Amino acid sequence: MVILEGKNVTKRFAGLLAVSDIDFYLQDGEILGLIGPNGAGKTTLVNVIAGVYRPSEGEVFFKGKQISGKKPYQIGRMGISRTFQVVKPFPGMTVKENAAVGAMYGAGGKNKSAKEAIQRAEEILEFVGLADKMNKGADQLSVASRKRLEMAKALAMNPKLVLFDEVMAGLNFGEIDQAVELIKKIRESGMSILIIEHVMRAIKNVCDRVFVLHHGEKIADGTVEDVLNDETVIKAYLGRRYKELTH
Amino acid sequence: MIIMKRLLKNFFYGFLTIGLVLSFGHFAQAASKSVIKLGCAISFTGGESRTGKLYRDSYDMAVEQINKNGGVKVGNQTYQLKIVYYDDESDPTKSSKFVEKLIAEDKVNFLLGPYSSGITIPDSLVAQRYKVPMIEGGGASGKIFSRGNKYIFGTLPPAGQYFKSTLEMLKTFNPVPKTIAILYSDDKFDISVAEGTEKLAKEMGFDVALYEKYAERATDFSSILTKIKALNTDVVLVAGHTEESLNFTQQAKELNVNPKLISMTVGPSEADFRKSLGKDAEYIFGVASWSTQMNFKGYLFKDTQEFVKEFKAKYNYDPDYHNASGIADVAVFKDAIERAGSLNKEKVRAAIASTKLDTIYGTVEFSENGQIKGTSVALQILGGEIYQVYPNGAKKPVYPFPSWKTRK
Amino acid sequence: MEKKKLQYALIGGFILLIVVLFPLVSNNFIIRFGTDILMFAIMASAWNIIGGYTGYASFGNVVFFGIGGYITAILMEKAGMHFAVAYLAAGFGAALFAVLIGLPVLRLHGHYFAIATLGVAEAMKALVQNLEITEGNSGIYLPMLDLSIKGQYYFFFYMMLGTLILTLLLTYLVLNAKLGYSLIAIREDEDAANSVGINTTLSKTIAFALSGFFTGLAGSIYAYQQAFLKPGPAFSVQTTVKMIVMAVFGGMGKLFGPLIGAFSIEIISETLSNYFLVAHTLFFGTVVILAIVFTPKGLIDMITQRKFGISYFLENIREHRI
Amino acid sequence: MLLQILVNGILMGGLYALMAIGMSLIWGVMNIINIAHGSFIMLGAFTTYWLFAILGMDPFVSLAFSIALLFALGYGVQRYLINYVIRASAFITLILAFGIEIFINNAALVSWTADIRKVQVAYGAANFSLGNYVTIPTIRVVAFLLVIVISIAFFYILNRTNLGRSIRATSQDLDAARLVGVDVAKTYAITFGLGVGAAGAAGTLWSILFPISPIMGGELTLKSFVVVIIGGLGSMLGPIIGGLALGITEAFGTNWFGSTYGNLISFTILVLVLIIRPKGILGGAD
Repeated sequence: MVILEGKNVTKRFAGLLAVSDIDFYLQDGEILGLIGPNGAGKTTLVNVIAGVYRPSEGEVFFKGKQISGKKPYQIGRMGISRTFQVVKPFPGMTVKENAAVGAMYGAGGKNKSAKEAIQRAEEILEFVGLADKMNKGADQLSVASRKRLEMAKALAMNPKLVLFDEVMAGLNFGEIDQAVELIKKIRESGMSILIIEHVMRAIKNVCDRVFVLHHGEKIADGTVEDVLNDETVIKAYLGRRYKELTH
Repeated sequence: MIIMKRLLKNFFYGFLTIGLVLSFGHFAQAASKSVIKLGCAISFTGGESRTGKLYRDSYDMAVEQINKNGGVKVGNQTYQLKIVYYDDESDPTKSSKFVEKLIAEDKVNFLLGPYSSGITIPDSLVAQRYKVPMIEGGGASGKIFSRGNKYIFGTLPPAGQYFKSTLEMLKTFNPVPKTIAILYSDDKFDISVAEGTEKLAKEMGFDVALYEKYAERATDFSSILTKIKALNTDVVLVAGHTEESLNFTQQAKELNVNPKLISMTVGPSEADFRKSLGKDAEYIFGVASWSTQMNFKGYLFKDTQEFVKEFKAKYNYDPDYHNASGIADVAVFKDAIERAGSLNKEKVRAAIASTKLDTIYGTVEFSENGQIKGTSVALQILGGEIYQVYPNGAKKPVYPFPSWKTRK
Repeated sequence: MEKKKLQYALIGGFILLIVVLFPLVSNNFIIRFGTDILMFAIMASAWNIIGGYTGYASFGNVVFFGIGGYITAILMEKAGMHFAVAYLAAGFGAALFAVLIGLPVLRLHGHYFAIATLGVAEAMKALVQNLEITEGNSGIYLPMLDLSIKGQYYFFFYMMLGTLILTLLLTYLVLNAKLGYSLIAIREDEDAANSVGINTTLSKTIAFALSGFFTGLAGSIYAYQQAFLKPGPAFSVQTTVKMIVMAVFGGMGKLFGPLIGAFSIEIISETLSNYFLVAHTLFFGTVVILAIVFTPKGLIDMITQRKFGISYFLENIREHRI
Repeated sequence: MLLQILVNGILMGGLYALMAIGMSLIWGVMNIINIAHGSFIMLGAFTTYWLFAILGMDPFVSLAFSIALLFALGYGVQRYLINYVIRASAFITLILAFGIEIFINNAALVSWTADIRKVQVAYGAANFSLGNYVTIPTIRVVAFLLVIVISIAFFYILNRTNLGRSIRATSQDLDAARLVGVDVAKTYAITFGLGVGAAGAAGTLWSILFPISPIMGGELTLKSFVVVIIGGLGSMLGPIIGGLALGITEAFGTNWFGSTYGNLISFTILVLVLIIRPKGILGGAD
C-alpha cells in the first residue's frame, strides 16, 4: 500500500525553482532514502510534505488523503512527524518534557492526558537510549544526544511516517552505527521512514529504495544498488567522493 | 574587570549614601503641637509638574504669611499651619492613593487640591468618601462640580464663562470682527471653555467659522493653521495649555497666518510664555480669572500689588492666576476655620460654603455646587509685559494685530 | 518529595493567611496600598502568561486594563447594571478583544509583536478619547460603592485578592495541563512546536485571551474603586511598562515571579517617594538599572538558587556581557 | 490649501525622520529598542538651549556640540552599561533602556525643573512663500536638508569605511566578527553613540521649532517607533520613507478628521503596516 504520494510537486521561491515537478511515493513500511547535493531541494521537499510550505503546484497525499495546504500541526496530528536538520529542541524544558510535548500533541494525543503523555515519553526515551538523561535540560545534551532527542520527539508523536532530515550529520562512526540500528528498530515497530542523508554508509545499510534530487529535479529512483551505480547520479552527486568513501 | 570593580565600589558608596539620607529623614520628622495640617498630593514630577509648582509656591507662601502673622485662631488657641505634600507623579491613581494616605496616616485636617481637572476628580471623590473638605485652585472643569460632591470647593471660575469678557471686548472694536475660530485642547477644562464660548459667541451674533478640537499636548498645528488661513477668520480663540499656546503662536508666524486677534486661555499670562516667545508674543491676548494689574484689597496680603511685589521678590517670577488662585485657597481655609471656631470638618465645610472673603484674588464666594462665582478679564501682551485691557484696562487693547511681516 | 510539598503548602498557606487577615489590623491607607500591590500583581501575573510563558512580549497589555475599566464604567453608569455583571463583562470583554486583536497580531514575532501591541493600545486610547459613549477625553464617572468607609476598603482589597488568587490558580492549572506545555514549547521554538502537532495559533490566542481576561478584571475593580476614569491614565504605556518591569524584576516565566516583583517594586517606590519628594523617580530609575544589570533573571532566581552577594552578580554579568 | 497641507506634512516628516534615524540604526545593528531615545533627544535640545542661554551660541553652531556630547554619552552608556547585559534576552536591554529613560528624565527634572523653555532665535519662525498659496517655514526646510545630510553621512560611514564594515559584520554575526578581529564591544559603543548623536541633532532642531521640557521625551520615542516600523529596518532610506509617510498621513488625516484623530490614525497605520508588511514599506514581503 502506498502511504505517501506526491504528484507534480513544485515549489518556487520568488521565481526560483527549489523543487520542480516531482512525483514520488512511499510504500507502507518502507525506508526511502532521499539524497542529493546541498541545495538540491531535499529539505524543501520535506518542508512541503510537513506542511511548512504549500506547494506552488502539485499535490501530496497521505494514506490517500490530500494533505498539501494543511498546516504543519494538522499534518503532524495525522501521523507524519519530522526532525529538523538543525535540531530544534525546546531548550528550556527537560528531555522528558520535550518528548512529552510530542506525545501530547501528535497522532492520538487528543486522548492523552499530560500524565499519560509523560509516561509515553519515558517509554520512547528508553527506546532511543536517552533514559539516563531524562531529567536533564535539553540544552545540556551532546550533539549525538540532541539528534536522538530530535528523533524521540518525532517518535513520541506516534506517527505512521517519519521524515528524518540528516539525523546522522556530525556523528562519528560508532554513533552512526547506533543510529542505523535505531532506525531499523523503528521500522520494525511498524513505521515508514523517509530519510535524508549524506552518510552513504547509512543509506546503503537501511534504505529499501533511494530517490535522488539534483537542482530540484528527480534524476533517479530505484533500489540502492541501481541508483548508486547510475551514471547520472555519480556524475551529479556522488562523484569521486563516493568512491573515496566506499573504498 | 577593573571597571567592574570600580563600578561596584561606586554603587556601594551610592547605596551607603542613600541609606544615610534615609535614616536622617526619620529624625527630621519631628511633630509639634498646635498645628493644623493641610494635606496636598500634587505633581512634583511628570507632565503636570510645571504648573504643580506654581500651586506649591503659592500654598507655601500663603502658609508662611499666615504663620508669620500669628497663625490661625480657633477660639482661644492659635494654630500654626503646616502642609504635608506628596508627589502624585501626575498620575490620578497615585494622587488618590496619597490623598488616602494623607487622611488615614498623616491625619491631616483639611485638603488642598492638586493641579488639573483629571487628577482633581478622583481626589475629590476620596475627600467626599471621608467627608474632608478640599479646596482646590487647579481644576475648573464643570465635571468636578457636577456630582453634588459637598466637600469640594474650587477657586477657578466656570470654564464656560472664560472668554465672555473677550467677546464683550470684541463688540467695542471698530469695525466689529465677524468670524471667529475656536480651537481647544481635548481636555475636560478646555472642552468646557470651548462649549461655553461657542454658545456665548452665537448668542452675541458672531459667526463661528471654525470650531475644532486638537489633541492634548499637540505640537504640530500646521494643519489647523492652514485651515484658519484658508478661512481667513478675524479672531482666533484658543483654549489649551502653555506648550500648545507656544507652538501655536510660533507656527502661526512660521506659516504667516495673520488673524486680526489671537487670544489664549493659558499661556499669555505666564512669565514662561513671554520669555520663550520674546517679541513674537507681542499683541497676543489672554484671558484669566485674575491678572497682576488688578487691585483687590487682600486678606493675607495688603492688596494685590503688594502680593505681586512680595511674590516676585521671593520666587523671581511673575505670579499668574494659578498662583493667585492658590493663595486664595489657603486664605479661605484660614477664614473658614476661624469663623467655624473649630476644627470640626463638618463645621468648617459649612463655613467654607458660606465664604464671602476679599482676597488679592478678588472676592471669593462659592456657588451652590462649590465653584467660585466670578468671571475673567481680557489681557494683552504689550511691550513684553502683560496688561489687563478689558474691562477697565490699564492699557487700551491694540487691534487689529500688525501682521507678522510688518513687525520689526 | 512529599515532605517538601507539604512544607511549601504550609508556608504558602501561612502567607495567604497573613494577607487575608492583614486588612483587619491596618489603617485604610495601608489597605489601599495593599490593594494597589495586588492589582499590579494581577496585571504582572497576567502579563506573565503571554510574555513570560509564551514568549510574546506584549507592550500593549494595558489595553485590557483600560477596556475592562471602560466596560465597567459604561455598564454601571450608562446602563445602570450591578458591579457583579460589569465585573464579569469586563473580563470577558477584554478576553474577546484579545482574541480579535490576537489573531492578526500574534502572527508577528519579537519586537514587531511588541510594537504592534503598543500600537493597538495607543490607537485604542485615541479611539476612547474620541468616542461619545466614553465621554471622550474628559473622562467618565462611575457610581460610588455604597458601603461604610472601612467596608469599601475591605471590598476592594478582597476583590483584588480574590482575583489574584484566581489568576494564580488558573495559571497553575494551565501550566500543568497540556496547554501549558504548548505555551512553553512555543516560547522555546515556535516552528518545532508547530511540527510536533501544536496548533500554535490556538494556544497563543488562548494565552493572550487569558492574559486579557485577568487584566480586564483588574481594570474593572480599579475603575469601581477610583469611581472615575480618563483615557490617558487608563491606557497609559507606563502601566504596561510597569507590568513588564515587575514581571522581569521578580522573574518572568515563574508562577510567583511577577507577584514578588509587584510587591518589591511597589514597596521600593513607595519608600523612596516617602523620603524624596522629587528625586524618588530618579532613584527608582537607578534601582531598575541596577536590578537589570545584576539580577537579569529576577529575584525569584536569587531566592530559589539561594545565591546572594557579589559573586552571583558578577556571574550574571559575565554571562551576558561582551 | 491641499498643497500647503502636503508641504506641511513633508516638512514635519523630515523632522520625524531625523528623530527616528538614530533609533533605526541602534535597533537594526544591535537589536536594542532604545526606549530612552526620546530622552536623548531631550538632552540634545537642552544642550542647545543652555549653550544659547548662557553663551548666546547659535543653535546651528551648537548642533556640533550637541551631536558630539550625545555621541560621547551614548558611547559611555553602551560601553559601561548596556554591554554588560547585551547577551541576555532582548527584553532585558529593553527594560534597561527603560531604566535609563526614567533616570535621564528625572535627573533633568531635578536639575532643570519642569519649566518650559524655548530657544528664542530671530529666525525661529522665518518663512518664505511660493506663489500666493504656500508658505514654507525655513527652519523646517533646514531640518529636512539636515536629515538628508545625516542620512548620507550614515550611509557613507556604514558602507564606505572600515568602521562601517565592522558595524555591519557585528550586526550580522557577533561571534564571527569577533573572530576576524573586530573589537565588538567598541563597535557596539560607537554604533550606540552614532544613534544617540543623531538624536542630539534632532533635539537641537526640535528646540528651535518647539518649546522643550524634561518630560518631552516619551512622546518623541513613540513617534520614532512608528517611523522606524513604517519605514522598516536595515536601510538608511527607511526612516526617511517612514517619516514622510507619517508626516503626510498625519497632515491630511488631521485636516480631514480633526487633530484629536492624529494618534488614532498614526497608530492604526502602524498596526496595519505591521500586520500586512512586517518588515516595513521598503522591506521584503517576508
